[in-house]
Amino acid sequence: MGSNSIVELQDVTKRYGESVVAVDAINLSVRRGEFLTLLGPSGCGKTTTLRMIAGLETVSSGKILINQEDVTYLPPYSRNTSMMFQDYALFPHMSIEDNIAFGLKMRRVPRDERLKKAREMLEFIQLPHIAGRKPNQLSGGQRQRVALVRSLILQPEVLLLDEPLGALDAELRRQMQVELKRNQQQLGITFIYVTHDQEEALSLSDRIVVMNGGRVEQMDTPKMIYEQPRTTFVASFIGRCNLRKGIAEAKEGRLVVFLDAVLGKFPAACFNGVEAIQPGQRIAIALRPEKIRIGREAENCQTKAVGILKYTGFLGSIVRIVVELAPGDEVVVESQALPEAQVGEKISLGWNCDDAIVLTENSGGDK
Amino acid sequence: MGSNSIVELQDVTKRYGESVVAVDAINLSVRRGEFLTLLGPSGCGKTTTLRMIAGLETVSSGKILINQEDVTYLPPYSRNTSMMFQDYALFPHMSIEDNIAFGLKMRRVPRDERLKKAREMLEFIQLPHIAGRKPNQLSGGQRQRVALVRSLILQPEVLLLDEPLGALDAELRRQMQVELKRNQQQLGITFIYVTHDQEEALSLSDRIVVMNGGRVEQMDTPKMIYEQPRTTFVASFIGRCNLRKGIAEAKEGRLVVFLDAVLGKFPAACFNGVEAIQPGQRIAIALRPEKIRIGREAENCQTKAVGILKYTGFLGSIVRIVVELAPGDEVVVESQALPEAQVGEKISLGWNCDDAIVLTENSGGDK
Amino acid sequence: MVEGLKERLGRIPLILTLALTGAVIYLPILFVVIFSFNSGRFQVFPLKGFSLVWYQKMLSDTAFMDALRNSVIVSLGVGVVSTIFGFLGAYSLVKAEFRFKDLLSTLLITPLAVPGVLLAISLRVYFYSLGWSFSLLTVFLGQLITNVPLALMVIRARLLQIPLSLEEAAWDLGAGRLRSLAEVILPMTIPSMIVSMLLTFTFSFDEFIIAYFLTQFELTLPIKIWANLITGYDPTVNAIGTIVFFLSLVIVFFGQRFILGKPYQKG
Amino acid sequence: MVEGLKERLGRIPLILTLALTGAVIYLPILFVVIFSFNSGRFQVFPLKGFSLVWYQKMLSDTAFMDALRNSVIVSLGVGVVSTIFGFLGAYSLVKAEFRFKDLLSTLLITPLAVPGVLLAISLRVYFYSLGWSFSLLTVFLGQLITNVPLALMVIRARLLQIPLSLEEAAWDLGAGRLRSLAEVILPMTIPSMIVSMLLTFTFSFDEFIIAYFLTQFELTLPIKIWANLITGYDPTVNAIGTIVFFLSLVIVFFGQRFILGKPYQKG
Repeated sequence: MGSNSIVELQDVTKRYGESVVAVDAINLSVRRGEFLTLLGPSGCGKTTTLRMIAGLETVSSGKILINQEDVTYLPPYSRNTSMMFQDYALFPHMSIEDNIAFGLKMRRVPRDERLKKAREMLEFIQLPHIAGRKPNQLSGGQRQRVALVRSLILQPEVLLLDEPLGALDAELRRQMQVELKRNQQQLGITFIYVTHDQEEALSLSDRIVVMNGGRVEQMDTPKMIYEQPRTTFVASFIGRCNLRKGIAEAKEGRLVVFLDAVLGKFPAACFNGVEAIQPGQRIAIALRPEKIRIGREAENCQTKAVGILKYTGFLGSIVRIVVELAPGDEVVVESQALPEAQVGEKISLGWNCDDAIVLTENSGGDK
Repeated sequence: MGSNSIVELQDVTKRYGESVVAVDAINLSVRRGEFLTLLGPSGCGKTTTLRMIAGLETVSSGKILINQEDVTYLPPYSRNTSMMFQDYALFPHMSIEDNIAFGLKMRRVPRDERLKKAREMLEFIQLPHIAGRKPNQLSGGQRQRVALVRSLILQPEVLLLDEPLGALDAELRRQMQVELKRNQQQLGITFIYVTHDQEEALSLSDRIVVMNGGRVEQMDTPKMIYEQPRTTFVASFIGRCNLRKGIAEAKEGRLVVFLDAVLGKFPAACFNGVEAIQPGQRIAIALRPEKIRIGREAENCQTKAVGILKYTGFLGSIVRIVVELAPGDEVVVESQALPEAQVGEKISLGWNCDDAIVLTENSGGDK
Repeated sequence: MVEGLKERLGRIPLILTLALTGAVIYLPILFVVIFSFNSGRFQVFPLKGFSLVWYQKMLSDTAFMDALRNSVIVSLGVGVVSTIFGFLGAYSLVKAEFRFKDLLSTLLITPLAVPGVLLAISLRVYFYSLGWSFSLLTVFLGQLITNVPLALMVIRARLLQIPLSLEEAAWDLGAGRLRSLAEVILPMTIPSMIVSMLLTFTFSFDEFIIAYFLTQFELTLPIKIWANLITGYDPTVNAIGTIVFFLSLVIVFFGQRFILGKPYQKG
Repeated sequence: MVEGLKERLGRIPLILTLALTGAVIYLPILFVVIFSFNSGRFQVFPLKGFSLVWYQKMLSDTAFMDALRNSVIVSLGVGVVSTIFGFLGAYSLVKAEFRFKDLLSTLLITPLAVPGVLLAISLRVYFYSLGWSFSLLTVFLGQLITNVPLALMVIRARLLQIPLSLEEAAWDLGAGRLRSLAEVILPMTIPSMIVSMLLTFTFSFDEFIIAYFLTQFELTLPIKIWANLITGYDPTVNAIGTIVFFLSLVIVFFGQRFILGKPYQKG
């Protein structure tokens, strides 16, 4: 692993008691200055991993390096990382400036100096007027910003963020996402970010680590994770997805001929290390709802199918359409416009072979 | 108001104490068999309105009619409405079948008969095996289904639903939305549905009542609400929206020439009873992010502008783009593809005059 | 919980603190237990030898057995009646809205803070003025005064936890006000009513000063013990003490889950 | 809350229930208050006339004033020391993980369920064996036994409410274990420590049986009242009772917000 990695996890495992394995021998190498997101459903081990890096959770086996130095057994107050907690963990009995200056107080910085620094931080987040307030007098967004600068005041090399936007409502969340990303780029600090929100992960991250059942499923850029998922779990966790299970019939280079129980044979594309598939093997393919064309637009597609229009849902900027291919076998399509057909009528579908992505089956896919 | 309306509210007002007006003289007429949604931010009075229809909240002034009959002063147990609560309100000490049969028990239906009916209901929601369980042994989705059939067992004419999917996670929520809509159509019952989730309201409702500050802002079909909002509040609450404030310069039929402080003059369209605008009046216009074209696509648009690309966020099926027109003046665009320009470079924007919607300013717009 | 930190820093001083607190509390009780099995007549070291003689003596003393029976009768009565009144009062306090509600809830709790001696005296005078004679009935009525507020507090805490929507759902499904109370609220309050009974039973069983002032011939157990000690030290008391102590332990063991709520859960 | 329903159905019977409960509890206390202002020597109706003579008598009786001073000294001591031990014990119980933790927490609470008479006797014998003489010090030590568990329960309830993340945040920002205890946990626990002091002060101030057995010449107020009554009825006691009752009312009024938690809030 390269010397430009700031945090390294080597075969890190966390067990609770005899039988529960929360994190299962994972390896990670975080690059200096990047925005890395640990993404997965609750219980996948992402928060445990973050807390082990912070020192708030012991490591059962394996090693954690920060700046090439082994910190596996260092307590949290001796590590040069800072953590932002989901509930912000602002001290309710202290004023905002005392909260922000807390880290400096622990380093025995004199009172005047640390309060001056805290005020600078409040200027940075454009909230100089709240210095004397208590945390319960702030709005959700203000708390979030205060927690951020409280973590930043010690100038950590790595900031660990545990679902820092989880407590905010949708609109504020979008605003804070943009702000967080901007701050990270301005300050050049490495962010390790935990979330279960795939949209958040896609829009913020330089790289995403998709976790499931204590293991890493895929680690890549957002675009690759979305467009070339490797497993059924990744495909269905990131964005909506139509998954079809069937058999690989034949293989021509990067293309596999897929045998679908309902649709018959059609070609599908392999990406990302799943090229080793052999004819006869049971595989799955993923079709993104927005990649499927309907009605007249379907005519030019490489693969075509016909079904019955079951449901049309207007969502404002897009229309969600459910098409039944066979009884109980439905495909979800997202389109810019309402379909020409009425509910109950026949409708044609189509897609191109690069939009039918071959996946390996895995345990996580049954979620 | 028509005789095909099943629920009617006439100048219904709810005051708490002297000064708090939760619901301010609203009039509503709910059609038999329709799926009507009360949509608005928390505190807009939507839940209070629902609870007044259920009889769980007294009416300060005005009248509520159900089937042309005045029920304003009837207690909840004497009204032919049923309510689904946000927390489901399943009785924790009773088995699932006893929960479902509770309404029949109150009507003194013999035990055998009512349990038979409860089992039929469990068949209907395809959960016959959970009859003997307790509510805390069920998953969120199962609880939701049980609460639904418990409300339906008395065959109410109107089902009142108070954010019934609020406690579920995103994926399950989408499934249950489709299921709820299907059940409503099969059973032909009138649904009055309360939510603060605009996507949910758009995809489920026949008509939406957008509420703000205890008043009705707009009442229309989802498509009209989204495409032809009447007020700044509706435009920004339903979907994302770029709002621009300026002055009406001139008027030609349905089109208004809008004077924007940054962009100069351009034409915008009036819909939905806002045509009474006079030249010189201060107005606002709404631009939907997905209606704005960028780069080469902008060339054919009726209105064009140039800005600097500030941020590109990949969200999977769409790309969110922020363009700065002037310092601190940003426009959000949603596109299918990544822009050709890099962050920091110039980029052109464009839209058609029917996509620039004239709004009236209102108090809610400052939110 | 940070396991790593704890292992390295925290555990030993914490346990020592607990052990010290425990020792301060339990040394005297241990004393009683030891001497209840000591064959000697006097409560001094060294011990004479193991013996069950005080237990035998206790069982054969009919006055002790009468006192025990009296105590159980009064305590059962206090437990049941306090809990009924406590439920009614708590339900009214939680559900009804009216002026001076805060003041009333203060007044209902205050008797817990009034010195027992004062209560006992005022009750004695009160019953005397009414022309009643002092008996188990007067003890029972006197103890109600401190135990009803206790029951009310315990049951009120539970009622506050029951979501309003449950009662509303019952109304919505056609249950009238009394019916929904019986079908929904009452069954859900039962655990706290059991706690209330355990607590008030124990408090009544242990109570000394009110019983002392309000009974004449029908002694309760604490009064009987006291009477025996006044007339000269009697090691039988150690045997009774040991038994009552272990009974208390059992009651607390079953009751604490309800009283303290859930202990801290990992994660 | 369904206001409509209430208005039509509920309010009156609920208030009647509360009024009845209140009356049962307060009639005897009212009696004491009335007679404290009665000029007559005997506690019988009809009243003789309004007078403050018993209050004057109380203030001029130095023995009463000595007892009051003794009570305040012991109660202050018990309040402060119980709260300190209670905090240490509660923190250890909440933060440390070890075997038999459940059993230990049961043992720490049990003394509350042991009859006071038994505790008093065992303590008397215990101190006697140690060769100590009986004084305010022994009363103080004896009362600690029931008040430390009480303080522990109150403070433990508060500690359980403090999110773990606060302490973790302090560690993360460079505070060691003791430092984060002092900077974060302790200040947040102060309200519950005040409640604990109020409660244990009151309990100690009101306590009779332990004080009775563990002191010889330095009487506390309840013992002094009792002694005066034993020798013949003395209406001065009514005056003291009235004052103590209203003091209790004030303490409960300020303490109840903390003890009961928030009352039910509309919405």
